[in-house]
Amino acid sequence: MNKHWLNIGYDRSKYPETGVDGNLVIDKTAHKLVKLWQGPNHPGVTGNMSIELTISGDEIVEAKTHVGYLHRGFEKLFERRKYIQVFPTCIRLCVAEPDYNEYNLAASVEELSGIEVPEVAQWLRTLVLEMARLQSLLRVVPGQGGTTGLGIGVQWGVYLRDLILDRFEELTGGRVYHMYIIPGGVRGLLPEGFKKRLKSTLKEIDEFIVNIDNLMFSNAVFKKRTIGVGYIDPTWVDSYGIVGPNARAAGFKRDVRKDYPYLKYNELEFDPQTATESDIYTRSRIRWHDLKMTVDLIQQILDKMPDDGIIRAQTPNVLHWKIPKGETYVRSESSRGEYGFYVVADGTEYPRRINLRGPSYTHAVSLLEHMLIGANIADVASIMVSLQTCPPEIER
Amino acid sequence: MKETDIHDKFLHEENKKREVIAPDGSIIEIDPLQDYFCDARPQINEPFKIKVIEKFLNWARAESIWVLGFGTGCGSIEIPPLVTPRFDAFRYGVQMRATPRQSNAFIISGYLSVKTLKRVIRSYEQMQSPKYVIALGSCTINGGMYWDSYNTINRLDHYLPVDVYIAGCMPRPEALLAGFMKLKELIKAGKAEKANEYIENLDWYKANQKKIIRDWNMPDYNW
Amino acid sequence: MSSLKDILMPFTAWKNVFKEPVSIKDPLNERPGAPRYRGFHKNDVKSCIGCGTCESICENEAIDMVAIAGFDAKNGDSGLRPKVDYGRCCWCALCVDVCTTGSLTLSNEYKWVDTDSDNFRYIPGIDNKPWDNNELGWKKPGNGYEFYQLERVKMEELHPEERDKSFIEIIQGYSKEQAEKEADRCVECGICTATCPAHMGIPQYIKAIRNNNLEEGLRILYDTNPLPEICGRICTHKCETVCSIGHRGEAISIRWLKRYIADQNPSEKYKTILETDFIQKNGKKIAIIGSGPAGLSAAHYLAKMGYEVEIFEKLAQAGGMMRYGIPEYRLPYDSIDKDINYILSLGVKIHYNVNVGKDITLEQLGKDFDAVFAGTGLHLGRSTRIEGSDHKNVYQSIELLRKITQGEEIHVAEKIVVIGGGNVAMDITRSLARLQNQKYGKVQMITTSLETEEKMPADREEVVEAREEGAIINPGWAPQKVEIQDGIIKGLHVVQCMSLFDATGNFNPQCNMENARFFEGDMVVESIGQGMDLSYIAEPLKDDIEMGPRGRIKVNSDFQTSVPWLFMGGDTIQGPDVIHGIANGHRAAMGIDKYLTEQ
Amino acid sequence: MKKFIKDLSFRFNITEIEYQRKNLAFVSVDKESVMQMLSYLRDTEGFSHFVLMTAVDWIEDGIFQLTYILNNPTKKIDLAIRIKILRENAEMYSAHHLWNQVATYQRELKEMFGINFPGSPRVNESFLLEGWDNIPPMRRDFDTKKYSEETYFPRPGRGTNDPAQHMKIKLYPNE
Amino acid sequence: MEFTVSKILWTLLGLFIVLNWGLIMSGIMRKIVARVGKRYGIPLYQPYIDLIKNYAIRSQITHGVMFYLGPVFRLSGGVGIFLFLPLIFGSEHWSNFSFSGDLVLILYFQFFGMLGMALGAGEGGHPNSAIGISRGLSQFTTIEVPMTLAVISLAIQYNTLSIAEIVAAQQGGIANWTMLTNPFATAAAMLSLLGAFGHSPFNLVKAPNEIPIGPPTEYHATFLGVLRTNAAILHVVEAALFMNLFFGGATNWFELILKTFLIYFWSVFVGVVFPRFRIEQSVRWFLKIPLALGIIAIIVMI
Repeated sequence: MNKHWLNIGYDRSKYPETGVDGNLVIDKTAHKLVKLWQGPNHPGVTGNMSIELTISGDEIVEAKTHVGYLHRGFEKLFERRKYIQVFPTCIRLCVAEPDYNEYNLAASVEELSGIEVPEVAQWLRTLVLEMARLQSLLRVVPGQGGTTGLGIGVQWGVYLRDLILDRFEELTGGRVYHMYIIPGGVRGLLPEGFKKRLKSTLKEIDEFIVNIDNLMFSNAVFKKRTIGVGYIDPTWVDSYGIVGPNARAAGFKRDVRKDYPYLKYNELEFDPQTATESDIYTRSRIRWHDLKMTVDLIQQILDKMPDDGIIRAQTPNVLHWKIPKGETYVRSESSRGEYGFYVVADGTEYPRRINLRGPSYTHAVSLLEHMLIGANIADVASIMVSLQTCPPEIER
Repeated sequence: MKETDIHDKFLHEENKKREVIAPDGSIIEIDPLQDYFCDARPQINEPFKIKVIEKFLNWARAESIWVLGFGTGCGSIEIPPLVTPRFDAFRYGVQMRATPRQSNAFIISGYLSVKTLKRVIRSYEQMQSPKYVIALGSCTINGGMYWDSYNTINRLDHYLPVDVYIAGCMPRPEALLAGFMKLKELIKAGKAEKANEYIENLDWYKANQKKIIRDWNMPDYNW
Repeated sequence: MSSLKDILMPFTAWKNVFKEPVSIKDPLNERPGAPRYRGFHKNDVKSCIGCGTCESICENEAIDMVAIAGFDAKNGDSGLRPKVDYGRCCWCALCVDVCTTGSLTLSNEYKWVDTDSDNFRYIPGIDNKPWDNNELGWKKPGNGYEFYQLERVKMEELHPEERDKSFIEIIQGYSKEQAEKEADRCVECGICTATCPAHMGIPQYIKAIRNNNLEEGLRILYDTNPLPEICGRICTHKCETVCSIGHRGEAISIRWLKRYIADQNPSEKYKTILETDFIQKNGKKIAIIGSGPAGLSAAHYLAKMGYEVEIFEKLAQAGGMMRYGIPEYRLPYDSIDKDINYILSLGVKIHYNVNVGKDITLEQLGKDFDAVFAGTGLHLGRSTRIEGSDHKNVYQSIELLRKITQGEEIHVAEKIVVIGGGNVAMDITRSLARLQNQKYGKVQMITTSLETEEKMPADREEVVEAREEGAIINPGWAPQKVEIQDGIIKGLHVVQCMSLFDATGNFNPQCNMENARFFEGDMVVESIGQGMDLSYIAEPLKDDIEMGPRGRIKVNSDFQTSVPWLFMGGDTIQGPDVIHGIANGHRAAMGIDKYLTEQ
Repeated sequence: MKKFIKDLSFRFNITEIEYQRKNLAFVSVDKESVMQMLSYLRDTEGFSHFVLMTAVDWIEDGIFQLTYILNNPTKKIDLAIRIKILRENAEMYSAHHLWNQVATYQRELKEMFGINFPGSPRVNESFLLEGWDNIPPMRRDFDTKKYSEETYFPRPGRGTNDPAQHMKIKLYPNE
Repeated sequence: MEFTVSKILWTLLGLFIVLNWGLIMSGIMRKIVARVGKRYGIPLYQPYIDLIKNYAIRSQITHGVMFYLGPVFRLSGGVGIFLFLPLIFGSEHWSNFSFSGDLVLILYFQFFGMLGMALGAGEGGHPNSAIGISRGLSQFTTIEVPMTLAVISLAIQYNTLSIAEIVAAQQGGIANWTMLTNPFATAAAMLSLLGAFGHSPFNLVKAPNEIPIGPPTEYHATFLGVLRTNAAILHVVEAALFMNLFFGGATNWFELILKTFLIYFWSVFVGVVFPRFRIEQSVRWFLKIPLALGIIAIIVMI
C-alpha cells in the first residue's frame, strides 16, 4: 500500500475493530455506519443485481450481494421441457454469451445419448464459441474503463461487438440469442462470403486492440484507479472457486480449452496468458490478451475449417427423444471461465435436472462480498466488472 | 390467509411500528411506513389547458426522452448498442439517466421477476409524470419464455400502464428505436397519458401488485 | 508509475474526431434482417395441413391451432392453421424446422410496435401482415438437418429369386429395433386417424411401440380393429397417403407397425391382454352372414358387448375375401387364423358351408335372431364383355384366386394376359406367375390396364414387386378383342387409352384407335372389378329394402337397412377393401346395439 | 483414474462407481463419510477446485441426491460424489469450512429444495426469492405451471384444437 | 457602478446571450465528444429541448424548503458570477456590474452555488446525494486552493483585484496575455479549471457509475431545469473569467465566443480520454501539481 504524506488519517483508529475471528466487529446500533445500496437500479452494477454496502466514510465494512432479481426458475422450467425444448430456453441463462449454454447442453445430451457430431458442425461450433467470446470481450475489456468513466472505449467496443453480432445474424439468424448449436449439430453452414466479411471485421478489431491499448492500458488515470485495487490473493483461488481470467491473473493457468480440450481446440494453437499481480488492471489486461488470442483463434478456425458437409447427426425424433438414464458434467471455457452443465437424465423425454455452474456464482457472491470489505465505494463498480460477473447465471 | 396478513408476515423488523426514545428523553411512537416515506395518494396531473402550449410542451417531451437506466431483464443487453455508435439513439433525443427522478421513460426490458417488479414499481412511482413505459419483448406481453415460471410475471399491463409494446425476443435495437418513434408519435398526439391512467386505477393496480409481492414492506404509494 | 507516455497516449483517441461516424444513417429503414434472420412467421396456408407439429414442439405454447373459415377439414388436412402469440414466441424457429410440410417459415422482418398488447396474435398467411411477401428469412436448413427421419426403415423382403416360385410370405416384418426406429419417426399429429376408415388410434399405438408397451398397443388396436394381423399385412393403408411426414419424405409405414404389434403378441395371451376372459352375456342373439372382414368385425364387437353371435359362412373356411381373394404370399393363412380364432374364442359360433338363401332363408334368420348383419362382399367377377371374352380360357380373376386357395387345380397357360390394374389384378398376375414358374420354369405374363402407369389403382409396391417377379406390366391400353384362332386364344388386341373420364366425371374411356397393339397369350384373365350377389335376399323382403344409387342397398349411418333388423356392411356397401369392411362391421355392431337397446 | 478410485474405495465406503468419461467418475457414498472424504480429497489428493454442489429430487424414491463435483486441477480429473439423503426433514452436514463458496450453494439448496445445512452461514436468509411461502420451488411436487396460472393472470383469448379431435368433430362426429 | 434601468436591461440581455451560448456550446461539445466515440450525437438544439422538457414536467416532489432553495442558490451562484464579470472589454453595455474588487466576489460566488447545492441535496435525503455533495465540497475546496493561488499571483502581478483592470493590462497582443506573462499561474488555474467544470478525471461527484448521480439525484423537473440553466450560464462565465484573467479578455462577442469555447473545450479535451479519479486521488492531485504551480507562480511574482 502506498503511504503518502497527504494521506491524512490513513492510519486512523480503525472503526470498526477487528474481532478475534479476524472479521470486523460491526456495531450496527451505533449509528455510525451508513447503509448504501448499489443496485439494482444502478449504472455501475453489472446486470440486475444489488450490493448492500455498509460504509464508514468511504470505506466499506460489510458487503452483501443480493441476487434473485433475474431469477426465472430455469432449472424448474427445464424439468417440464423436452430436451429439444430446453435448447431455446437454456440460452437465456446468460445473455452476454448465450452460445456456451447451447454448447454445454448439446454436448451433454450428445454425451449421454452417444451421438457423434459431424466434423463440419464441430468446426462451426468452435467458431461460434470463439465469436461469442469475442463479442463478450469487446464489451468487457473497454467496459472496465467505462466503470471508471472512460466511456469512449465502450463506444468503440460496443460498435465492434455489433459488427460481430451482424456476422452472427448472418450465420445463425439471431442477433443476440443465436440458437445455433442444437443437440446433434448446428443449424446451418456458413453463408456465401461469410469468411471474407468476418475477416474484415477482425481487421477492424485488430485496430481496436491497439487503440484500446493506447486509450486504456497506457492511461495514467486508469492505471491509478486500477493498479493495486481489487487484489485477489492466490490462496483465494481455490477456496473461492475462482476460474478463468480471474484465476489466470492470479497466476493459475486455468483454461478449460487447454486443460480439457473439447471440439477442435486440440487442433488450434493458442496460449492463454497468466500474470501474478492479480489486481483490476491485470485482470483487465488478461482479458485484453484473451481478445487478441480470440481474434487469432478465429483466423485459425476460418483457415482450417472445411466448407461443406453434414451439419447435424441424425438424432431420434426430437419430439419424443428419450435420453438414457445417466449423469454427466460438461464444461467449456466461457470468457468468464469454467462454465459447466450438470445434467441428470432419468430415461424419459424430460431431463431430470440441469444445473448450471456459472463462474459468476462464486465470483459475484462469496468472492465479491469478501473483496469489497475495506474497499472504497467508488471502486465497487470497477471491482465487480473486473470479476466479469453476469447475474443471470447466478440466479438462473 | 388474508393478503394483508401475508404482507404483515413478511414485514421487516425495521418497518414495524415501534417506540423510540428521543435525545431529550421523550418517547416517540413511530410507524416507519408512514413516517419515513412520502406516501400521499397521488393526484392526476391534468394537461395544460391551452392546447397550443400543451402541443408545444408535448413536442419537447417527445424530442427529449430520458430513459431510466434500469436493465430489468435480458433486453438490457441491447441498450448499450442503442446508445453507442451503431444506432446512436441520441440523434433521436433519447438519452439514458441514472436516477428515476429525472427519467420519464421506463424500458421494461423483458421478463420481470417478482423481486424486480417490486423495485420497478418503486422506481416507476418515483418518476415524475408525464412518464411512459415501453415494454420490450414477449415476456411483457404474455409471459414469453417464462410463461410457466413461478417467479416471473406474465402480463405487465396488470402492474404498470404500458404505452408501447415491442414484439421480439429480444427486440433488436432497430425495433427499440421504432418503439421510441411510436412513443414520440403518441406523445405528440397527446395520447401518452398512461401515468394518469395509473393514478385513476391505482387501487386495481395496487391490488394486482400486492397479490404477488408478498414481501411488500413499503407504503402503498411511495414517491 | 505514470510516465509522460501514459498521459499523452490517451489523446490519440481524438483522431476519431476527424473521421466520419460509423452510425447507421437511418437504422429504421436501412437495415433489413439478414437473409437467415428469424423474424415473424409466415405460413403458406395452402400447403399447410394443420398437423399441429409446430404447436407440439413450441416450448412456450405460443402456437394455437385454430379453425379457419374456408379451410375445412378434409382427408390429410385438419383445416386448422397455426395462430402465433407474440407474447410467447421466442423466435427459436423450432416450429419451422419441425414443420412436416415445410409451409411454415419465418420472414426477416423484426419490427412490430403496438400500443395494445392484445394485438400481438395473428394467423400467419391468413391475417395480412407487411412481411407476408418477404422472400428472405429463416427456412429449414439443409445438409442433413432433420428433426425426424424422412426415410422409412427398410422392410426385410424376400428377394425376387427366392419368392417367385413359392407362396411363402414375402414381407418379413420388423424387428424390435426396426419397429422402434420406424415408430420414432411419427410426429403424433393424428391426421391419419380421420382418413383411416376405422379411425384407428394410429399415433397412440405407434407411441405404444416406442414405449415398448405392446400390450397397450394391442388394446388400442382392438378398440377399432379386431383383425390387426390381417390389416397389418394387406390393409390398403389410406392413412399412409395422408401421413404428414409423407409430404417431404416417406410416410410412416403404419401398416407394418400395426403388424408388428399383432405379430409380437402371442395369441394365447390375447384374452388376458384384452381383458376378455369373461364377458357378461346379455342373452340376445345376432346372426351374421359371411365371415369376411365386416362380418368378423361385427361379430367381435357384438360378442364383446355380450351378444350371442352366430356366423353363417358359405365356404368351408372363415375369412371371406381375405382368405379366398388374397394370395397366401401376401396374407398367410396362419395370420388369418390367428385373428379369427381369437374372435371365435369370444364365444362366436360359426356355421360353415351354409348358404343363406338356399340352406336357410334370410327371413328365417330374421325371425330366429334379434338382428342380422349381412357382410356378403363382392364375389362375382366382372367381364369386359369384349369380343371373345366368353371363351372358356377367359377367366375371372376372383374365381381363380378362390380356386388357388381351395387348392384346386387350375389351368395355367404358358402365356397369360391379365386385364386390370387394381390390386386384384396384381394378385392374380403374381399368383399365376408363381404357378407358371412352378410349371414352366419361366414367367410370361402381360398385365395391361386402361389406366396409365401413374393412375393405376394398384399399390405401387405391388406393381414393382410384380415386375421383379418377371411379369410385364404394360398399362394404358384398352382391350378390344380376344383373338381366337381355331378355338384357341392367341392373344389380346388393345388400343391406346387416352382418357378414362369425360368432362363430367363419368366413366367414358377415349381411345386412340391408331395406336394398336397385340399382346400374345394362350389365356386371358379379366380382373376389372367385382360384383355383388344379392340373390339371397328373397322376394317379400326384397321389396321392403330400399335401394340406393348404382345398385347398392341403402343404409343409414348405422348401416341399418330399411328393414330394421337387417344391417348390412362391407364391400357391398363401401369399399372394396378390408379396412372399410372392418369399420362397417364395427359401426354396424354399435348400431345393432343401439337398435336393440332402444327397442 | 480407475486406480485412484480403487484406492479411494479402500478408505471410504463407496457403494457405486460410474465412469462417465475417462476423466469423470461418479461415486456414491453414505452421508456420514462425506465430509471426511471431501477434506481428504481436498487436502491429500489435490482436488482443490470445488466445481459445484447441487441436489436432485428423486421424489418417487423419497430421497434427495446431493452431488458434489470436485476437480483436480493438476491431474485434470473430476470426481463427483453422490449422497442420498431422505427427503423428509432433509438435512446435511455443512461443508462451508472447506470452501468458502459452499455456503452460497447451501443457501440456495436450503431455499430451493428445503435441505437444511445447520451451521452454514446465512443459510436461512432468502437468496433468490423474496416473500416465498410455498413449498420450495425446486422440489418436484411443486407445479410451477399451476402456480403461474393461479398467480400471474393468464391472458384470456387463447384456445387451441387438437388436429385429430378437430377432424373427428368435423368429419365423423358420430363414429 | 451605476444602477440604471438601461444597465439592468443590458445585463439581462447579456445574461440571455450567455445562456443561449452556454446551451449551444454544450450541444457542440457533446457533438464533438460523440465524434470521438465515432457517432453523430445529439442534435445541436437538444439542450434547449431538454430544458423545455424539464420545465414541462407536470409533477414535482419536494423534500422541504432547502430542497427548493438548493437550485435557487446554485443559480444565484452562476448569475452572481455573471453579474460582476465584465464580458466584453471596453464595452459599456457588456461589462455588467464589475467593480474594482469583483474578483474576490466572484471567487466567493463560485463557492456559493456549491454550498447551496449542499444544503438542498442534503435535504433530498438520498444517500447518494449526501455522499456526492460531501465529495463535491471536498474536491471543490481543493480546486479553489490553486485557483486562489493563481489569482493571488495575478493580483500581485497586476496589482489589482479588478477583472477589468487585469484585462486592460493584457491588451495589445498575445504577448501581453497572462498566459505568457505568468505561465505558472495560468497552468495552475487551467488545471483547477478541469475540476471546476466537472469533467473527468474530476467528475466523481456526479459520476454515474460510482455514485449515481451525486448531488442532483433527487432533483427533477423545474429544479433540474434551474440547475441546467445555471450550468449553461456557469460554463460560459467561468470560461469568460479565465479568458479575462489569462487570455486577454474579449473585445467583441466573437472573440468572447471563440475564447470561451476554446477554454471550455480544454476541459472536454482532457475529460474525454481520461477516466475519473477517486475523490481522495483527485484531492491529492490538486494538492500536488496545481498547488505547486500556484506557489511557484506567487514566488515568481514576488
